[in-house]
Amino acid sequence: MKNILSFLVLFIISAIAGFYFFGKVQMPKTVLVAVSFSHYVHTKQHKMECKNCHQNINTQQRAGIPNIETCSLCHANIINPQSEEEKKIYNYVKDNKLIPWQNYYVVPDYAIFSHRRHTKIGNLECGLCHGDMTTQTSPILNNFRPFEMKICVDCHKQKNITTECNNCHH
Amino acid sequence: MALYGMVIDLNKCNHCESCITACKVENNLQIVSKESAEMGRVMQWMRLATASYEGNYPDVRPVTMPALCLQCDDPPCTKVCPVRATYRRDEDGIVAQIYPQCIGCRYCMGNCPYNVKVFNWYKEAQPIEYEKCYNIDVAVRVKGVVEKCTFCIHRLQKAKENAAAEHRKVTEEDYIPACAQVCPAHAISVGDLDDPNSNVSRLKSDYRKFTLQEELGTQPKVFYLSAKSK
Amino acid sequence: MEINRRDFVKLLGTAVAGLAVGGGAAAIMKIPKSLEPVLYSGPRIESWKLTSCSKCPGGCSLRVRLIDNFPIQAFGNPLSPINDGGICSMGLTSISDLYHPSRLTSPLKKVNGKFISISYNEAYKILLENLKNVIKENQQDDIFIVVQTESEIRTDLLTRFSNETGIKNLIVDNYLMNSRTPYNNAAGEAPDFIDFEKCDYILNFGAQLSEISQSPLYFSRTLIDFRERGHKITTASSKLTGGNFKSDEWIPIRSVSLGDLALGITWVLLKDEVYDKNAEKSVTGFSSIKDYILENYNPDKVENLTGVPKDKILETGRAFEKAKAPAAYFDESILYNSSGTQNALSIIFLNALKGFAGYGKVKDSFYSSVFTNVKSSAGNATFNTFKNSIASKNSIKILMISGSNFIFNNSDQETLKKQVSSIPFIVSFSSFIDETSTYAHLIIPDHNELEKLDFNFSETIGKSVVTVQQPIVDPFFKTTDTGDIIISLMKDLKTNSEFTYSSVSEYIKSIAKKLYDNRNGALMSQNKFTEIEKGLRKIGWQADQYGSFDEFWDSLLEFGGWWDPFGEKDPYSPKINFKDKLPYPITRIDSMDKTSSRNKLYLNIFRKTLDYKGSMSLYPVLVEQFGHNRSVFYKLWAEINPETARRHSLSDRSQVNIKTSKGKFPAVVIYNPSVMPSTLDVPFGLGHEILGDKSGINPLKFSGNIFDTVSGKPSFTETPAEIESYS
Amino acid sequence: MNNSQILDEDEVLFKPIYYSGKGFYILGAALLAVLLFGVAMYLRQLVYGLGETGMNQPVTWGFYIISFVFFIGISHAGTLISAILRLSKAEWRRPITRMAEVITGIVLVIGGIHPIIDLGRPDRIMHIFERGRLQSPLLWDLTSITAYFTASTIYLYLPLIPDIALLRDRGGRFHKLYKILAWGYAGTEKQKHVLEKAISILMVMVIPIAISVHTVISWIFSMTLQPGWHSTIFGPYFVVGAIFSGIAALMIVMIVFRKAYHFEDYLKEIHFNYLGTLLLVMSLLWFYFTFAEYLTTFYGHEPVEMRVFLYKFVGGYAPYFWLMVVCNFIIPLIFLTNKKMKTISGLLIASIAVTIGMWLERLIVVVPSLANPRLPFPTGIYIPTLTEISLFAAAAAAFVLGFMAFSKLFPLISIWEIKEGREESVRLVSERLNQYLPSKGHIKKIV
Repeated sequence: MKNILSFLVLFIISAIAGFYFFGKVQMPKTVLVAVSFSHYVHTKQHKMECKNCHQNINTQQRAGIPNIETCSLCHANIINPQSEEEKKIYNYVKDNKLIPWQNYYVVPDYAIFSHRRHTKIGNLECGLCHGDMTTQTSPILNNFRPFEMKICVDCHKQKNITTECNNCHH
Repeated sequence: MALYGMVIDLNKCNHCESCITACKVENNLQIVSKESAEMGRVMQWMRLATASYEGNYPDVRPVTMPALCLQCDDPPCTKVCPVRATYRRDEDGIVAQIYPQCIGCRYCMGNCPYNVKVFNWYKEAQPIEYEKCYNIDVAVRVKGVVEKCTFCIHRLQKAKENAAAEHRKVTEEDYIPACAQVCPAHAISVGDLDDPNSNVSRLKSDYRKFTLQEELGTQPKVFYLSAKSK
Repeated sequence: MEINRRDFVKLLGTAVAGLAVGGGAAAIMKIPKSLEPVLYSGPRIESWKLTSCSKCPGGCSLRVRLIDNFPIQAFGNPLSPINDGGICSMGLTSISDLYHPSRLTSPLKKVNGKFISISYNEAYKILLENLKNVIKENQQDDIFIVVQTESEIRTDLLTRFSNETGIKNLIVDNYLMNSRTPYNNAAGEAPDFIDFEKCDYILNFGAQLSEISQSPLYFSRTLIDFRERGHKITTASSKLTGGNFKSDEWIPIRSVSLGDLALGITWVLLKDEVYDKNAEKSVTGFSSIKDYILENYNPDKVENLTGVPKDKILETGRAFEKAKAPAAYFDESILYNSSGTQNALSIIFLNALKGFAGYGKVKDSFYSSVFTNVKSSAGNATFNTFKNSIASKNSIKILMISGSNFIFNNSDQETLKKQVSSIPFIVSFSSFIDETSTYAHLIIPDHNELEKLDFNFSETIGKSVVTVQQPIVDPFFKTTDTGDIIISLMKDLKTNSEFTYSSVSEYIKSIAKKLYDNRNGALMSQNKFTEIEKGLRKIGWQADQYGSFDEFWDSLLEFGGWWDPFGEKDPYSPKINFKDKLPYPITRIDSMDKTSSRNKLYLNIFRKTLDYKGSMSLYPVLVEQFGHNRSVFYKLWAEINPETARRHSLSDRSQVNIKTSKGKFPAVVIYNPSVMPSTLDVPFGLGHEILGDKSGINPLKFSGNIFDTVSGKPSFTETPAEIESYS
Repeated sequence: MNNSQILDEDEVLFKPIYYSGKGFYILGAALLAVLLFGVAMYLRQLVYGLGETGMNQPVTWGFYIISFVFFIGISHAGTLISAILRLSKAEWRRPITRMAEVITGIVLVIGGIHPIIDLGRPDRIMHIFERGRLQSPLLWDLTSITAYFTASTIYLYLPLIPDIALLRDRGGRFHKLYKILAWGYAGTEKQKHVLEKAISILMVMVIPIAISVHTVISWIFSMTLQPGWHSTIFGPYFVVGAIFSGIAALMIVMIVFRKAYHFEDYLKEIHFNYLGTLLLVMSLLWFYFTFAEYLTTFYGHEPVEMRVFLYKFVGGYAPYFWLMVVCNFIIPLIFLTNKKMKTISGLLIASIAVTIGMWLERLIVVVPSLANPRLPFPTGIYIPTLTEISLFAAAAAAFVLGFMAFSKLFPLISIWEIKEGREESVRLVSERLNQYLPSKGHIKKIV
C-alpha cells in the first residue's frame, strides 16, 4: 500500500521534473562536421579576423557560415600539403560541392537575435557570447554560453540596455 | 518618445482587401481548417467589418471599415493580463503581445471591446506554398497563445536598427506597416502622433475624424476619416 | 525505509518513466519539427528584385523580397507609374504559385487515362507529329488554339504562328481582348485608354473599375482624384460590388438590359438635339439609327424594358448631356449575358454622340510600333466558333490550350466535357492539372511567372509603359516556356519562316533594342517629373543617359521597366459602322415589369474583387478570405435583399437550397440591402474540382445555358432560380 | 469516557467506516470510470490544443469557467454555514457541520483545478508565480482561493481530531494514519480547551475569507468592459448565489447519506425543516438580486447592454434563462412554502432544482455577454463539445468519489460533538435561557 503510494509520488514528481527539464534545457547535440575546422590556424597563425569569413557579421541578422565560395578564395589550391583537413576543403572546392556544416549556435525561432545590432551598433566583441574562438583547434562541442534568456537579460541590465520583451520577441 | 498611430481614410478605401492579405502573409498568420473556420476561429489581425448599411435602396451604402487592433492608449486588455504578456510599450505606445510569455487564459480577449484578438486554438498543418513564404522576421506562434495586430513591430525594430547603424533618426519612410504599404488607394497612413508635422497628426485634425467607441475612454490610436458616416 | 536492490530498480524505473512522460508532454508543447528547415536554415541574406505582376492586365511592377535568393514576399514598386507602390491581394500571393505542391514538374503524356511523365523532347516530338499530320492535309481549320494569357508577347507569337501555319481559329480570351472586341467590330480599332482627368461625368455600365479592369490599382487611385475634383460617377449595374459603392449614384438594373438603358439615354440626347454633330458623319447610317431609337426607346418603353423609372432615365440623360465631357464606360464584364455585344455597341453609339470624351490613343505608341496586329486582329475566332465546330461531330482534330480553363468558366460544363473528351488530340501548356487540362493528352507545363522573362506593355495611363518581368529564380522543375515551344514549332512547321529569333528571350532582347533606340522614354527610376525637367525635355534633353545597349539592359532590369513620361495623346475619333447590328431588336425582359418580378428570382453571379478568372479561391490565403467580409468561410453564400428574404421568410445566415433548372445547391443567406430585390447574388470563383481545397460550389454549373450570341460568353445574370428550405 | 459506551450509542456512525456494501463498490467503480474518461479527454486536449473545446473567437470562455464559478460557489455551503451556525450557538448544527465542511474541502480542490484546465499553455503556469501581475483580478482570485482552501481545510481538520482519536483508540485499519493525525489527542481538559479556542478563532476568520472569495470571482467578470458583466452588485449577487447553491448541495448530501448510512435518528425532520427555511430565504434573496440586476439594465436601455439582455430574455438563451428562474425561484417557492410538500423528498427535489438552476445561472452570466460583444461583428454561438461535457461529468464524479472516500476514513457526523451535545447542551441552553429570561421573583414585585 505505502510502496504504491511512494511510487506514485515519485512518478508524478519525476514527470513534472522531466517536463520542465526537457521543456527548457536544450540537449547538447553531437556535432558531426565534414571538416574539423581549426579557428586557431586561421586566426592566430594567418591573422584573419572573424568578419573575413563570417561576412554578414556587421550587416545582417545572422553572421553566416562561410562555404566554398568563401573558402575558395584561399583554398583554390593547396597551401599546406601536410594538412589532411585542407585536402578535404580543397576537394569540396574542386568538385564545387557545398560543405555540410552544422551551425551550432541556433537561436530559437521565438527570439529574434540580430548580429548587427550587437556587433555594429553595440560594438561588442564576438568573444562576449562565443568565447575565445581563436584558441579552438577543432569544432566546438558545447555553447560558450547556453541559450537562456537570463544570460541576455543580465548582460542587458548591466549595460543598461532596454530589456523590453518586444524588442526580441515578435 | 514617439507615439505611433494610424489614420484610415474610409472615403478612399474601396474594399480591395489587400491590406488584409498583406497582414496575413507578413505576419505568418495561421490558416485554419474548414471546420475551425466554420466554428469562427479564423485568424485575422485585420478584417473588413461591415457595421451596417445606411440609406434606402437604391441609394444604400455599406458602412464598412478595416478593423484591427486600435492600439488603445489606455488599453483594457493589458489591465487584466495576469502575466504581463500584453502591455503598452512606453517608447512608442504600441500595445505589445509577447507570445512566449502568454499563458493562454484569454482574459484579454474577453476584455477587448473591439474583439480584435485571436487565439491559436490548434496548431494546424499549413499549406506548403504558404509555409515556404513565411516571413523570417516574425516568430511562428505555438498553439494556445493569444495574438493580435502588432503594428508590424518587427518593421519598426528593423527601421530603428537601420537608423542606428546609419546614425540617424527613424523617419516616416523607414517604418510603414504592411497594410499601409500595400494599400492601392493610399488610404492608410501610419506615423508619429506626437510629431506635429507628421502626416498622421495632420490627417488626425481632419473634421471627418472619428474613432470606434470613444465613449469607453480607451483612447484608440487608430483613427478613421469618413465624410458620410460616423 | 531501507531500500534493497529490487526496490531501487523499481524506483529507478518509475523515475525514468516519469521523466519520459514529462519529456513527451514537453515535446508536445513545442513547435512542430516540420517548420525547422523554414526557420533555421541559411544565412538569411536579404535582397530585393523588381519584376512585373502577370495576374491581370494591369502590368503592376512588383518588388520581390528574397531571402538567400528564394522569393518569399512581393510588394508594389513605389516607382511604378501604374501601381505607385500599391498592390492587390492577388499580387501579394503571386509568390505562392512558385512553391505550389501540385505544380507539374515535367511534361506529361496520357497513357490509357493516366498521366505519365516524359522528357521534353519526346513531348515536343509528339506535338510536332500531330500538327504536321493535320497541316499536311490542309486541315488547319480543324486546329483550335484557346489562349488566356495576359502576356502580349506570347499572344503576338501565337498570332504569328497561326498566320504562318494558316491556323484561323486562334481564340485569345483575355480581359483586354474581350473588352476591345466590340470596338473592333464597330470601329475597327479600340481606344488605348480612358483618361478620367479629361472627363467630368462617368456613366459606368456594369464595369467594376477598381476591382476588375485593365489596371484596378491605377483606376482606384484616379477615381478617388476624380471624385475629389467634385465630379459624379453613376453606375448602372446588377450589383453594388465592393468598388462600385463609391459611385455617387447607383442605377440597379439587370446587366442584360444595360444596352436598352444606354439607348434610353441616347433617346434623351437625340430628342434634345444636344450631341456632337460630327457623329452624323462618323457613324454610318446615323439617321436611320436615330429614327429607330427615337421611335422605339422613349423612356416609358425603356422603363418597361429595364425597370429603371423613367424620371431616372431622363435625369441621367440630362446629366449626361449637360456634362462637357461625359464618358460612358463598359468593359469585358458587359459581355456576360445574352445580348452582351449588342449592349456594348449601343454604349459605343452613346459615346459617339459625345465624341468619345476622355477616350484616347497614344501618339506614336511603342506598343503598336512593336506589335502591328496584337491589338485588333488577334482573336479572329470567338469562343462561339469553337463551340459550334466542337458541337458538330469530330470536326476538331487538335486543340491547344494555354492558360485557359474554359470548362470551369462556362455554364454548360457537362456538354463541354463530353465534347472535349471526343477531341483526338489535346495539348495543354498549363502548369497545373485543372478542370480543362485533365482532358489533355499531352501537357507541357509552362514556367512560373517568376521563372521567365517577359515584357508587359500597358497604355492604361495614357502613356506607353513597359514593365519587365525578369526571371527571379532559375526554373525549379523541367518546365518549358510556351513561347519557346511556339517558336520552335514555327521553325519546324514552316521552313521559310520570317521569324528569325531562336528563343523568346532573344525576341524580347530585340524589342529591348527598339526601346534602347527609342530615346523618348525614360527608365522607371522616377515616376514624377518636375516642370523644369519637362521643359528641358522640350529642348531635347534625355531623362536617362546610357552608353551601350548592355548598360541599358542591365539598368532596365534594375529599375524594372521603361516608360514614356512625356508621351503625347491623340483623341479617339473612329469611323463607326455597326454593320446593321444596330439598330437591333429590343431584348424583351419579362422579369422587369413590376407585377411578375415580385415573386420571381434570378441568379446573379458576381465576380469578387480582382478575380475575373475565378482563380482566387486556389490560393490558400485568399480562399479563407473569400467571404470574410460576410464572415462566411469556404462556403458559397447568396446575398439577398432583406425585403425579398422576408417575403420568402428567410432569416439572416440561414442555410438554404437554391434551385435552378440544372439542379439545386446549398448556400448561406446573407442579408444585403444593396442588392436588387429580384436577384440572388452568388460569388464566382469557388468550387474548383481538381485544384485547391475543393471548397464551395461553382454557381456556373447550375446557371442555364444562355450565351452572348456574338462572343459566346456565358450569361451570369439570366438564370431563374427558386429558394428551398435546407434539407 | 470509554469506548463501550460509544459503541452502544453511536455505533451507526462508525459502521460506514468499517463495513461497506456491494452498492458502494459498484457506484465507486462507475464514478471512477467517468473520472478516468474525463482525465483521458483532458490529456487529448493537452495534446491537440484547446480547439478540442467548443469555444471560438468571440466566445472565449465556456464550460470550464462556468464550472469553476459553480463549484467554488458550492464550496460556500460548508464552512460559511457551519461557521455561522457555530457562531449563533445553534444547537441543531451538531450533526450537520461536519458534512458541510467536507463539501467545502473537496469542492474547492475541484473548482480550483478548472482555471488550469482552461489555460491554453498549462506548461507555463509557473509564469503566474514568476512574473504575476497583482493588478489582474485572476491573481486576486488565486490568492483568495488558496487562503480559503487552507483556512477551510484546517477548519475541517480541527473538529475532526477528537473523532480521529476515538478511531485510533478503537484500533483496526489505518491506525497508523489515525495515530499521526490524532496528534496525541487524549481528551484532557487542557486539550479540549485549546481545541475549542482554535475552532472559535477560525470560525470568525473563515467568514470574511469565504465572502471575499466569491466577491473576487465575481470581479473577474465585473472588472471588464463587457456588457452584462460590468455591474456593481455582482459581488453580493454572486455571494448570495453561492450560499444558495451551497445549502442546496448540503441538503442533497445530507438526504442521500441519511438514506445510505441510516442516519435517520441523527438527521431529523427538524434539521431539514430549518435548512429548508434557510434555503427559502436565500431563494427570495437571490430573486431580489436578479430582479434588481436586470431591471436596472432594462431601464438604462443602453443598446449594447440591451443586446445581451434580449439575448437572455427572448433570444437564443431564453430557454436556459427561464428554466433558471423556474429552478431557482418557482420550484423552491412551491416546495418550501406549504407544509404538505415540505417533506424530505420535497426538499430533495427543491435542492436538486436549485443546484441545476445555479449552474444555469453561471452559464447565463458567462456566455451571452461574450456572444454579443460591443461591436456587433462577429457575433458568436457556443456549443460545448464532448471534451467539455465529459470533463464536467468527471468533476461531478470526483466530488461524489471524494465524499465516499472520506466517509470510509472518518465519521460523517461529528461524534464527539453529538456526545457533548447529549451531555451538556441541556445545561448550556438552560443556562443561556436563564441569562436572558426574566426571573420569577420579578413578577411578584409588580403585583
